[in-house]
Amino acid sequence: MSGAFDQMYREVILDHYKNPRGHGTIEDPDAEADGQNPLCGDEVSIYVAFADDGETIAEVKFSGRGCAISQAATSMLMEMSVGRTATEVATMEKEELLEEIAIPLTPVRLKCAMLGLTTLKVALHKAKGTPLPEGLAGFDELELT
Amino acid sequence: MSGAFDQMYREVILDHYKNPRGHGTIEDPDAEADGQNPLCGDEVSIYVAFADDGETIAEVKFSGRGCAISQAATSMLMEMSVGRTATEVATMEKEELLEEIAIPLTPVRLKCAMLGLTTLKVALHKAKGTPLPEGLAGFDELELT
Amino acid sequence: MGNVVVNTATKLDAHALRADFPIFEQEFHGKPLAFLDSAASSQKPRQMLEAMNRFYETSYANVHRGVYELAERATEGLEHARERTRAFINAPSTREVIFLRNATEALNLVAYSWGLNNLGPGDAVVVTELEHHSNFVPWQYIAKRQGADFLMLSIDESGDPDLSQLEEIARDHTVKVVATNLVSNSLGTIHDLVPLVEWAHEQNAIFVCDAAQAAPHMKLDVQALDCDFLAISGHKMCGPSGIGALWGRAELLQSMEPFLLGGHMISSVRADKTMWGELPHKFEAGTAPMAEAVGLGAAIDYLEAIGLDKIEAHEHELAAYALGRLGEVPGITLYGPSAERRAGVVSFNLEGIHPHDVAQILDLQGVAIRAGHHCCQPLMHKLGVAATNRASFYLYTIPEEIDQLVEGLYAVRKVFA
Amino acid sequence: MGNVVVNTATKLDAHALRADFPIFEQEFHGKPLAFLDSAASSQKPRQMLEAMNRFYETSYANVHRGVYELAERATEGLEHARERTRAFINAPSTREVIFLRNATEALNLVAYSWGLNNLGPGDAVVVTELEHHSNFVPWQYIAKRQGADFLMLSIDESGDPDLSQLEEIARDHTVKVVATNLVSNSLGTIHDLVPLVEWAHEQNAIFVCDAAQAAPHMKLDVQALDCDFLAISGHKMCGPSGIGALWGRAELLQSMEPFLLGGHMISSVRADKTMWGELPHKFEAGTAPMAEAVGLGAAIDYLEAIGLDKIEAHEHELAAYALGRLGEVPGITLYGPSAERRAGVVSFNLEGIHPHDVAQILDLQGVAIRAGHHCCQPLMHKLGVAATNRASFYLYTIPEEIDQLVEGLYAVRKVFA
Ligand SMILES: Cc1ncc(COP(=O)(O)O)c(C=O)c1O
Ligand SMILES: Cc1ncc(COP(=O)(O)O)c(C=O)c1O
Repeated sequence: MSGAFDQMYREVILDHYKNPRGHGTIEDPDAEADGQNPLCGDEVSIYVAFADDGETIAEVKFSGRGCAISQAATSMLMEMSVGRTATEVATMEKEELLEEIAIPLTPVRLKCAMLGLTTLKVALHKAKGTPLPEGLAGFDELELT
Repeated sequence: MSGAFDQMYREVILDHYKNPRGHGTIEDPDAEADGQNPLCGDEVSIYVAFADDGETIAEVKFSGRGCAISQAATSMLMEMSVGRTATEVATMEKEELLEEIAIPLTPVRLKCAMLGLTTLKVALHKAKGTPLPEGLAGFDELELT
Repeated sequence: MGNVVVNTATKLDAHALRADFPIFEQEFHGKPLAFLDSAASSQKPRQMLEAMNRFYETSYANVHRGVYELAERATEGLEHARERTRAFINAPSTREVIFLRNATEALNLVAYSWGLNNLGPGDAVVVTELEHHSNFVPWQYIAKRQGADFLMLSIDESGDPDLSQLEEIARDHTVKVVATNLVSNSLGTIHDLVPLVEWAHEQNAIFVCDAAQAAPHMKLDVQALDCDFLAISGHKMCGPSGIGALWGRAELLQSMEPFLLGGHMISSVRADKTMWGELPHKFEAGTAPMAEAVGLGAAIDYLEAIGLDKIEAHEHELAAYALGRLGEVPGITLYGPSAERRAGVVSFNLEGIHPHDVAQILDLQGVAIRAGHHCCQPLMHKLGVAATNRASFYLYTIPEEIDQLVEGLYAVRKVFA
Repeated sequence: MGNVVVNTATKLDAHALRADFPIFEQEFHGKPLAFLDSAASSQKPRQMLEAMNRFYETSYANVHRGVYELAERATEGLEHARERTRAFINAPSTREVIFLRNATEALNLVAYSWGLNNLGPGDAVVVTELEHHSNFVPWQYIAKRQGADFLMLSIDESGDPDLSQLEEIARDHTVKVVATNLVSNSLGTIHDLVPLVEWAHEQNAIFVCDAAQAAPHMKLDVQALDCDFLAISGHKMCGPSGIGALWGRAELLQSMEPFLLGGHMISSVRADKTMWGELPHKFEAGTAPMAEAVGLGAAIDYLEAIGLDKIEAHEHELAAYALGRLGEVPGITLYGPSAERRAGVVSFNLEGIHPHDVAQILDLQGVAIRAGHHCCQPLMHKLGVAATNRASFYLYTIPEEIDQLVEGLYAVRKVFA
């Protein structure tokens, strides 16, 4: 059984959780979005600065709280995104991130793992004015004040 | 089995159905109401004329369509009501009518048998300005035009 | 047995299928049960009941939010049922499939959520004289509330909506909603909706299809129908009570306000600001009818294993047989179209005998039919009656039950002779 | 086992009762199941499942309108369940008991049907910071729609609504609705509603009681509570999914517009005029959740045979035991009141470890708890957390499950050490 814990909470996950890469904010970011995991109330904000070409991701940071899976996945995502183009990242397959995380995930925990990526994609699509793909649209749903 | 038919559709019921007593209308009635059986769409209208004391039921008529049970029960009710006071009839126990009908009734058919009595009671309460008892109130529910 | 020729190799065997339905194991009034009221609600196959029991006994927990295994299993059960329902109506995405209590709630959702925010004075909602109250009263109510017009297409001699009225309607109104059934629960008519759908879309109106009576009996395809919303009820198609579904186009659902509000349908809640959740959750407030959804999924499995084409053919055959046999009964009036154009529903009246009395005396002979207005009072009004008798059939109906009905009617006539 | 002294002769025997619940027959991850998420939804006793199966197998048909015997039996099943529900909450009349899908729908019915016709600018709806989203978002939405104010009573240090705010609220607003829960699903608090009910009635406001979390655990009495509406959910109290009930005072229900419209809720329908049906039918459009109502009735029979006083005492005892044992775990924060004031719900956090991770690692040890905001985001916000862990108990919960939880938490700490 402790084998099962080790599988899910392997060293690298716990390391990213305890020492998240890219944690922080960017003043006047070029792209930015907030995401919620409605299942647990976790919130993440992501900030992106583009290089001079207006396309390459020069810097990307996140703030917010979450479980080890979501924090570690977002931390890994930060490392994976720097230096790539906005289009590349906005269309990144979720499998790419999942391979990096490399732990067995149930559907609910998949939502945790995807919170950062989904939010980053929303930020990039909004900055580029490209339409949000199906399934992301929910994140800027109707508001009521 | 034909015993079961005979019990429910006994001679007197069929007679009242085929030759309903008090079938018709009264011009300028002193009391009047319409009733529906929402289960089958049957409708009945009841008209009452009081004697000079303004209390004794001098004449009572009904129009409308319905099944043998409802028509026969209403027909019997007409005979039972003439000469009695409005207050007496408005508070008549349903058992009194059921004894007259004297057939086994399931809950749904009970609604058929009670359509005339309920409508007559509504007419009398409305004419006298007395509040409708619980369970009758539904008959003058909200309308939408 | 009528003149419908079907390849016997591909016909369904109703006598054999009856064994799946525990209800037929009892007698009524000393006779086998002739259950001819499936249009009101169908009986339940063992396979469906077992699927629900298995869910409760091995996989039950509240869905979606739980991290533990039982909750994951329960969520999977619910979402698998959503996928089965999606495939059943050929919807593009499970995001568009919303679980509700029944078709009535589905139609109310559209009337409230779309209607309260899109209808106003000068606008019109168009329904037909053949609608079930559930596709009639919500529109009547919401139209009235919004100051819009509520228009009813009357039916012609053959019982079909009279389309010659459309031109005038389009001239005088901004038509915003056209709502009709696909199969009439009173007359059994299978409608050709193409002209109405095309007309609705020419008017930029939404087309709402009440498929409550169609879903049990024929293959549905929301993309081929080209409708905007479609409503079904599980209990009419071998599923449990307490479950129905609304399908709607994602763009429409996305742009609509939610209907019921509360747990599960939000993405965040604060006193000063609340954000809705993603589809389909936005329209599923509170704890879902989980086991009922699982039951609906199992019912769909059951129906598809038999084949909806076979079910439909079986019903046409029974309708033809019933129309023939009932036609022999003296004093009978039969309503509705020819057998090829109808699902397994036959409405009729016996001269001078009220349907309640007909049904009562039939019951004493073990024959269960419906007597009433079938939630179609506008149609009854048109037919000039308060009520009709209605015999309706399903995959487990056998011709012997129709024989039992016909015999029963002769006994009814004798009582009232 | 704690210091709650109960006469053993009258105590319930949770070990014995577990045998009624098939879910406990399996192991999870090689361990017996410690199911500590009953506040989200309870497990189901065999007796309840059997009652539903029996209904489907012997008494199923659509209710109310059928003249034949099966329909009469089905109607009797539904109406008997209504009477059982009436008695359970001590309502004056079955006319006041409306069957719906869940507590969420019940609360929406009141918000829509009463709120859309009685709220306007200058009016206020008052809820508490402790509400479940289902008793929060509908009021927020309808108040906004009607231009009324939506006010949230914040809670004080002890987690109770701070009543010192009432005076100012009454001064500045016409209070029309006060809506609160009786038992909090996050903190487990059993509220003393008397002061709020009295205040609401002084304001001529209606008092809406969300009893979704109270109904499973304690004897309810709408007349003693003196509320105007009360909502419950079957799935939390050993009943099936897909059923809940609203109770409302007859005078209020009678004077209200209906909510869902369609079949069954009318007394007559014409294109130009429709009349509503009698109570409770006026609020029950479409085919009812019949089997689910029967299941709810059977669940009530089950609970009452055990005795709600015994269930409540059992939960207080478990809460006391859990608070004691959990209090030993290093780094734990426990939320909520003392054991005597709480139902079987304990929310907590482990320092530096997110509830999702806690629940995940517990799951791998066969312990099922809930991790999340429990549909109480406003409360979470106040507590300064996104989520908590919540262990919740019911009549079948045994102290060994709490031991399994505590052991599990030590393992969680080890992973994150
Ligand atoms: C206090 C409270 N209110 C309302 C609800 C909503 O219940 P349901 O989801 O069954 O509608 C719940 C259950 O989650 C609850 O605990
Ligand atoms: C054509 C049609 N529409 C709608 C309904 C309503 O279905 P339900 O009562 O399941 O909501 C029915 C069933 O009675 C129907 O036959």
